Amino acid sequence: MSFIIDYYNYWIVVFLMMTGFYIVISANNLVKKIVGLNIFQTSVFMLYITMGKVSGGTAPIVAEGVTLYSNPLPHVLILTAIVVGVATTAVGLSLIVRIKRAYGTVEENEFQNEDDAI
Amino acid sequence: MAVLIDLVLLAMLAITALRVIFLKDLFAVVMLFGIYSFLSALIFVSLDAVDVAFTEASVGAGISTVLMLGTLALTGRTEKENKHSSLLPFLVVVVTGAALVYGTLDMPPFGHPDNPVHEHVAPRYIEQSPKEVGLPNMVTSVLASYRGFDTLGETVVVFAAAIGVMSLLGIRRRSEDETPESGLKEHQVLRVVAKLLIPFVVLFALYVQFHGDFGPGGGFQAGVIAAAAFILYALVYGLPLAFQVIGPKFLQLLAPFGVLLYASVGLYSMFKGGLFLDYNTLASDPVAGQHYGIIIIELGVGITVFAVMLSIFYAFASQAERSNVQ
Amino acid sequence: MFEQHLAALPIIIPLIAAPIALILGRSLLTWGFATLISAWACYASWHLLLAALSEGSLSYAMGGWPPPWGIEMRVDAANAFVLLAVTAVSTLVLVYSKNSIEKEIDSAQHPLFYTAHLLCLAGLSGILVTGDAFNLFVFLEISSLATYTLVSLARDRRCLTAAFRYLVMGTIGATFILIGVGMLYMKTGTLNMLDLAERIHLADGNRTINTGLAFIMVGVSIKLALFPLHAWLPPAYTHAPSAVTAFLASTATKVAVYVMIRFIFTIFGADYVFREMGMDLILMVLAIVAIFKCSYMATAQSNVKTVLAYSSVAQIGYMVLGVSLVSVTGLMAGLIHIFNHALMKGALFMAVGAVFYRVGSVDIKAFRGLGKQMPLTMAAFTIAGLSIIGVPLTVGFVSKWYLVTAALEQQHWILAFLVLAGSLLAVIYIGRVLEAAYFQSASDDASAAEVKEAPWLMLIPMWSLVIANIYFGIETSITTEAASSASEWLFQNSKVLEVSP
Amino acid sequence: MFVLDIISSVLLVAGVFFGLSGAIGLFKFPDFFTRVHAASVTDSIAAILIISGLLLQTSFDLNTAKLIFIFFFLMITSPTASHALAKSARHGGLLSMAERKTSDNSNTQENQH
Repeated sequence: MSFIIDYYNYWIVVFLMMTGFYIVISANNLVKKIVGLNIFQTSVFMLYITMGKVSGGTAPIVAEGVTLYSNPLPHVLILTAIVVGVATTAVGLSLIVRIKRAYGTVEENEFQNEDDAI
Repeated sequence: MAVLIDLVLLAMLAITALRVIFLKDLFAVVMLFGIYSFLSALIFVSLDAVDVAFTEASVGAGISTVLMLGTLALTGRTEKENKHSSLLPFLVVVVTGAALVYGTLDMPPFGHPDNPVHEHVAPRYIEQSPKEVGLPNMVTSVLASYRGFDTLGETVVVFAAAIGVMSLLGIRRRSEDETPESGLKEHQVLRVVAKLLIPFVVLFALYVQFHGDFGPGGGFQAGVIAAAAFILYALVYGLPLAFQVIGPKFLQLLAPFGVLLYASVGLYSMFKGGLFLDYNTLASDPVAGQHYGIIIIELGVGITVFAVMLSIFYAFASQAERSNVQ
Repeated sequence: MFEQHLAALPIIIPLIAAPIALILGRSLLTWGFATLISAWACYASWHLLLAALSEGSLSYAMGGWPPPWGIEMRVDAANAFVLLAVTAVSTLVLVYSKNSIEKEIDSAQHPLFYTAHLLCLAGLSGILVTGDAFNLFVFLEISSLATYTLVSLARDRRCLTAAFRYLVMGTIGATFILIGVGMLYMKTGTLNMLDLAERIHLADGNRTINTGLAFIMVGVSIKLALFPLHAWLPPAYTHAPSAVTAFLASTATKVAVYVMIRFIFTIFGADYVFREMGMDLILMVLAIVAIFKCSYMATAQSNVKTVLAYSSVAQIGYMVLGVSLVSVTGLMAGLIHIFNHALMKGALFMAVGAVFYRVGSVDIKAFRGLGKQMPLTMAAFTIAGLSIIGVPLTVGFVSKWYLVTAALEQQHWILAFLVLAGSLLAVIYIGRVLEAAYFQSASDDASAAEVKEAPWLMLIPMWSLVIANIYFGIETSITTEAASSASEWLFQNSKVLEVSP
Repeated sequence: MFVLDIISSVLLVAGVFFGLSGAIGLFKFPDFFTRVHAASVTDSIAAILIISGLLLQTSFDLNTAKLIFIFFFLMITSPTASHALAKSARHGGLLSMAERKTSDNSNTQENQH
């Protein structure tokens, strides 16, 4: 039982990551691919934050009467990663807008057919 | 109790993520992603990562969702039925997931204070940073000082995204006479309320910017919130008016300026005989130097993030207006 | 001041220059500025290599915080060597790109091109020099975002889908690396590479570390386009503007190979990766399949850029093969090939770009008769092509020589044979282009008759690389010395029980 | 303090009740406008009750001020959001259930004639 209490968080996070990953590699629509990518990344962020948690600790901001803080380093890393993620999303979405204008579709198999036709 | 809240949130996340797989309505998919992002922000709060939660809520749920909706307006909102088999992706995912679960088996137990993560590097941040850097918010200390180079890199990533979006979409200012009716002219209530709220939003952004040393917040969140205020303005009053308030050309100068402001702190510390980004050299008292350094670089981050987020929004919105005209 | 900050300069210079380039905003001005900056970074990395060779390794603590609390820049012979290649190629490509992008990119976007190029350079240098596993991820993303932008700048609409595919694959790769680094951090509590190396085997229970290794290797393999994860590379290289392809083909994947070497040798330790996890066999098989499959694919293409792109995947196979041999000579062959391949592919793609500049097409039919019309360009193509094949007196021969030597040291006769057989396929795909250029006559229509030699600004960087191809093919001592000391250094610092002679 | 705790719990429970009923309404109600109505119950009365309940839990310091600010902004934004939503739907030509019935009836009558 304690084994499950110790690990349930990791396992659910793994499940979420794989859901996102599945959307990325299986979706045919490019917008959905980007949504999947974001879900994948957000779930990875959860993995990092999970490992920074200390049971009974508080947020790492100095407060009187508190001795146990959660680990601030994963928080810093994930702050960085979130911003990196939104940067990638923005570039990906603007590529989609251009693809729509150039091909008239954002379904992967359709513009692949068009490319092959040339 | 905390475990229960965690479990409920995680279950809701799982349901949201699974729903995304099967939905064909992309508008709903994007809204579900917004929900997913908010839910994960809640998880972050319950795991003590308030700064991260703040960022996730403003960046992930806010800006990303707005950009995705903007894309949908240009590309159509339903996904077509695709026929090719999803067996191979499923197998890949199962194998990857199995590898990850195998990896979790030796992971240190959740929340245990003796875990290696909490032992080697982190104690110094927790114990020394209030003395060495002088800020109560350890996340800000680590972000801006100990790992300040990461944060410079991150600001440059944001800048790189702006370069990408600008080169792909561009922001075109059309002459006044061919400007279509834009903004929400019909919504009288919305216009009044927006006018009322925008000053408060900007004020809040400034609070987040300069209070980041003491509580959750900092340049990233502040930049995004300030950008949100102008995005609201542009949505309600239309792009041409927003361009008169803050023009795209000005933003194009502001974005590199923030990065340069950040880097110039590093160069100045080199000039004063320290290493790159060594804030101790900025003033005679090292702690005061740290404080100056962090305030300036957070400002640089805020300026760049604000300018980039707003110009990315401008780029998407001007595309949408153009396609409306055609 | 220069000496003191030497280890940080190659990153900081382009990083700060990129926003300035955007502010400058004029095409010609940004071109001159970017070229000067890149040349300066190249000069700094030359000094860095000299310093690294004499002192072993240099460390620079960003922000004055000692590692592992702060972020450390760490330079040794291996990364200084690759860094020199990257900055040198970047400078030459920038000189070359003035004419090339005038033809291929809208003039309003020229400042964005140079800004993105500088960002990409800064990102690649950051990946090479940093001594912190998470900082590596940040710089990886800087270079990747800049790369997606650069690829999508071309006028052909297919560049958009290529860039999108690259973006999705690249982000998956980066996220995998992030997962792997997270697992390492979870077991060790540190992110500094040297610190990780010390603590990684103290951790109890290997399963998390094993998984971390697997995820990092898969993530890096996507980035370096190791077979079968190379699907993004041929379209991206084919449809990107020529100057971009020349830069990326000779730097981006090479940096990823370096990252793989760094993770294997410095962080995990060769002993663990190869003996316990059996990675050498996996890498060797994938490398050999890559060499044959992709060389074969290269022979079947009609677009010369696609031919060279597939050839790049095959050449990456040679580098990985060198690493997978687990010997000082093998690793040295891999490192030399990183440097040499940058020289040859840079020259080849520049020549192809020059053909596009004059003829407007890179289809193999467009090369007919060019041997007479563009003699200097085609001569450059020929020499660099011979170098790919591995003809003596070129750098390609040097790489192949050490690779075969390394294989023979371990009595891998079959492997040595396979390396030579792979070269035969290179003869075919390079030979097809040369045949079209020299032995087929140009089509008779008037437009083809007016094709002239490429402009000087394109020929000079192209021929600099060609001359480097020959110079380092004859005067081998410089590169072999640097590569062998880098290789020995990597092995000494990676806790290998017995180093093969 | 004990009395305050009781009042606060009552307020919180009432807030949760309205939140829940809003959520159920969102699922069960037949058309768009009634659903917006249900959703706005969560925004308005549920939020008011929950924030009032929380206010009584604080010790009247900075947190109280922050909660009052949140209260103030919610009171402005959430009715506006509901209003904008309903108005856009009207603008886009969506009819309420009653209107649809009458238009259906008139259509069928026209067909009969």
